[in-house]
Amino acid sequence: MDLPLISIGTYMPNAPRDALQTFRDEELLADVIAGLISNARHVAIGASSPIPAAAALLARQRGRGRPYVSLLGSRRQNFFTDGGRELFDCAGQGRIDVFFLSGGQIDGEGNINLVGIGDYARPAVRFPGSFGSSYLYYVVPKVILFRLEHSPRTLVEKVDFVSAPGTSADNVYRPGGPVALVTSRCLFAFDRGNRCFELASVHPGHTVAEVVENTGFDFDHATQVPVTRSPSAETLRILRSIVAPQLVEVYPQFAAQVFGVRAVA
Amino acid sequence: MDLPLISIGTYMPNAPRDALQTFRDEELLADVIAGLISNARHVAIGASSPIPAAAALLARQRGRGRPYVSLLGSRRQNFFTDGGRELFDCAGQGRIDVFFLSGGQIDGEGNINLVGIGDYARPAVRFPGSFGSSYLYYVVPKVILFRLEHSPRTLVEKVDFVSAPGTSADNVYRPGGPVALVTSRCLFAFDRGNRCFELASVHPGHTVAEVVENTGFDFDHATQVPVTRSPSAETLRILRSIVAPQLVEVYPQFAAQVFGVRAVA
Amino acid sequence: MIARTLEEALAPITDGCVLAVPREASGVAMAATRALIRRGVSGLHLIALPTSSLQADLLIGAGCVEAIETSAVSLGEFGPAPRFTAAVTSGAIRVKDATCPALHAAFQAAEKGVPFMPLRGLLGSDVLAHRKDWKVIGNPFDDDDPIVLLPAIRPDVALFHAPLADREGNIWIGRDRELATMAHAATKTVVTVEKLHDGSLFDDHLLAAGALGGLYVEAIALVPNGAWPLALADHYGADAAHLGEYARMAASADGFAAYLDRHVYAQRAA
Amino acid sequence: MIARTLEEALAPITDGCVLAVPREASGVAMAATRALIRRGVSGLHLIALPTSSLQADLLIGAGCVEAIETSAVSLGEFGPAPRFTAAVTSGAIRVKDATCPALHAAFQAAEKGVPFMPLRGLLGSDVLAHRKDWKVIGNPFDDDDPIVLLPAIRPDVALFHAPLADREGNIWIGRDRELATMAHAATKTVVTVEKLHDGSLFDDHLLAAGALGGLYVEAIALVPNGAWPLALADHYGADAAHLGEYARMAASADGFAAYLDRHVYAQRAA
Repeated sequence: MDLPLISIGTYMPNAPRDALQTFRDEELLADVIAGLISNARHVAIGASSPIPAAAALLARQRGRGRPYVSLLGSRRQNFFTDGGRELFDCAGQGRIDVFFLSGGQIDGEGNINLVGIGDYARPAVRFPGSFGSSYLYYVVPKVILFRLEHSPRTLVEKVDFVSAPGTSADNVYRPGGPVALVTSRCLFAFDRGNRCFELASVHPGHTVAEVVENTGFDFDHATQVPVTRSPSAETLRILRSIVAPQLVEVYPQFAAQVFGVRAVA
Repeated sequence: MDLPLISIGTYMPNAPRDALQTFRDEELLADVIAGLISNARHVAIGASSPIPAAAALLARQRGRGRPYVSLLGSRRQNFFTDGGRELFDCAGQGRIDVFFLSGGQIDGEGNINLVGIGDYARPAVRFPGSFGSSYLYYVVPKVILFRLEHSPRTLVEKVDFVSAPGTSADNVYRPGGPVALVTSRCLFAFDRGNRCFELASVHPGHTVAEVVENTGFDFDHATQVPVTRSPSAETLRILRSIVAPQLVEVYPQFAAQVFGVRAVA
Repeated sequence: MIARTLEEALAPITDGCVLAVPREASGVAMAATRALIRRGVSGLHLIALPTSSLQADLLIGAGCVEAIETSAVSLGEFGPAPRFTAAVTSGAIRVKDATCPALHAAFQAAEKGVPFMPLRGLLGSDVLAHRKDWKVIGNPFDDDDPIVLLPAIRPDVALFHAPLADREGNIWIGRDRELATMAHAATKTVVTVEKLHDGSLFDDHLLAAGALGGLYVEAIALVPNGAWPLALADHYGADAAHLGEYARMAASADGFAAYLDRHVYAQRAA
Repeated sequence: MIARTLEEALAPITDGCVLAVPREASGVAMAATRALIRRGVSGLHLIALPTSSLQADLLIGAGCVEAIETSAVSLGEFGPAPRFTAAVTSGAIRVKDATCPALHAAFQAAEKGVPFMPLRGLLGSDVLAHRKDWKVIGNPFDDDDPIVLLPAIRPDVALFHAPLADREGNIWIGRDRELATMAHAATKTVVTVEKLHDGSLFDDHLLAAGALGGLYVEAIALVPNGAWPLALADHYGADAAHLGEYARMAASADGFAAYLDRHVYAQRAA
């Protein structure tokens, strides 16, 4: 359900992207997200989400089979047999602990917009639509917002259209909501009580000043913001040798570009 | 969903039950019910209803494939694949035109009781339960009540418990309801406007006086009540040579006793 | 996931729990039912989706049931359910009388994570009159159109018997989709199966079409002939002679006790 | 039941009718969609269960659609749906924005013959704010618990593509159960299939588990490769090269017109 990935170029096996880094951005992001998933029981991944998928499979490998991972679009890594509704019914039953959402716009209160920019009746820009967000954002305990493009265009002060709100009034049934926002530059944690994001860490090669400059909403941050921990050698081994082959069925292009892994016919 | 059949003894192929009758009661009843079904699009038959099943299959043969017949309990003559709910969903969609109900008690206003006699909390007699009657009686346009035992014990002035009422207030969603009551003695037609039964015909070998004596509720009847038309030779041929073999899967005992037809292993 | 013994698989079914069981046609875990009686489970709140036959009659007769919600309990061709009938007339159990589509809808409400489902029919019936837990509202989309709302049914445990399971915990249920709804609605699901399938049911798209995902399944026990003496559709028929014997023996309390001794406590075919 | 031609099977889909179509993963009748465009169908009220991709974009671009109710229209990996986007920003079509589970629930309401279904979520969203046909009530089973009610969706016609049909009109849909719900909810259902099955699907209990009964089916047309250029799950994959070509051409009105000439009006692969 993410919008198209930023271009990631071709992959030279084990070649550092630059002198300081021996891993790819996608690997860092998968590691960060796997940490957020930690020991959930069941993680479901929507369509067009290769990095969250890699993260969930990494978490499953670390947890020796837990969490249970449902990859939508897969027939092998997806046990749903009650049609398209089962994902939502399963979430409504409280059986999906982690899901991923994105947005054409995301604002500082965690509101997401998947519909459009400008007047609803005659929008200047039209996005595909809200998909399941207007429901899943409420009922899945840990919703991880994932938006690679980190710019004032995507991270705005106030969304033009609320596909789903970041928080709700006390009398609204809401066991779920956002816990974090992962971008190409940093990791934000969401504070439901104060209805705002806090800068948790900045990815290697990026700065707080750069994040502030490219973010359209205000957010809290400590004076010293940690750098996002780089993936360990063991994490990179799991991603490249175990996770990548599992991604080929649903994300052949991604598996090839990022990990140099291709489907065996 | 009928209560156990009255005993019907063993069958001697083509032997008349008595000097006046060259057919069996079950054949007459199936013919009567087939006439009530006429050219419906879809007839569904609940459990333990061999005579209605025979009637529906007779109607289908006469209609060259119409009505569509769903025999619950059959895997071959039953297209339901959405579990036990599909029968009720299908009826709710208006796709079941005819269904059969019965009752431990049936009263003169068409109310049926499948629960018990006496105080609900501590009944003197307990019947199995309402099954789907509290829903199907409302939504199936032509519900045919079928109760072989015609006595003051079964056909009462007022039921002790209303599993489903014969008629409803004007503001109640009610496309369906009873159209007739078939017993071992006669055929009653139900008048929804006047909320009462009218004696339509008396089966061969029975009399109006006998019907009045054995019926616990008041009903209308003309001065001259017709005798139920006996099944034609063609009808008997269809029942014995075409319908009977189709009944073996679900009603082996009935097919054997009534038609002398047994399953071929 | 695959329990070592039937008894181990049945551990989630504790005294006083709300236990959902399917209709006779959909796969009834009879061997498991006999094991529960041997264990002496008590105070069950039994919910039949939407009816029951021998299973409810046995559990009620053996004193395992405090209350039952059902659309009917009957032995079908073999007549009324004698222990159910005796328990109701003697006031030994509480009955929450329902109607089939109401039970289907209430399980679907739990499946969908909503607090209630609407249902047509019922208005003016004594079924509705005796269900203080059901509500009637005016349909907000129309004028003067009363409609019944049924609260969701979320059982503690669902128990049924199926033809096949794989080692990932996936179950093949075929056409009997209400078994999936039961499992989706219940907190935990326990399944007995005829046999274990090698590999994953999801490797064959024909089998996958009739599968229930293992995520919903708490425990599985391998119990060949586990529906006996009832039928398992498309696999084996009912044991008519045995059911006839049951109907005769269970007609009296003494006869029922003798049946339990012979067919349950003696562990034959369990 | 089995139509002689695709065009004959599509007769129930008349100008201005409410047409339900499935998501890309569940079997989209693309050959039928091209045939409808060639016939010049107009004024369709398209309802996607719950999303659409190339099918909606083609119908919208070709001017066949007056309004669409959907949770999203997107070409997925191939980017935004260009004709949908252009039609919305120019005001050429009306969009009723929904969310996936709301569409599933509204179809299930029609399937169950109830006027509405409740759904959690939605409160405080602009999706709800723009749906005057949806209502919010207080949950009658709890205090101060607002919940959304969705009116039932009863389409005039449901249209999809499936792997198999038999001559009794039964369709094999496998795991894609929402196709059954679509057919149950719709007044009429038209299906295109890859091939015809000899005998009845109900003669094989493995096949029966994935079947939709013929009672619900108005017309069937045999159209091998009928989902092309989209995938038919477990049967063939999407034609990525063609979808890429579509995304490029449909980016402009002229390019889209050229696409229609080449791939729709020319009847190639239709």
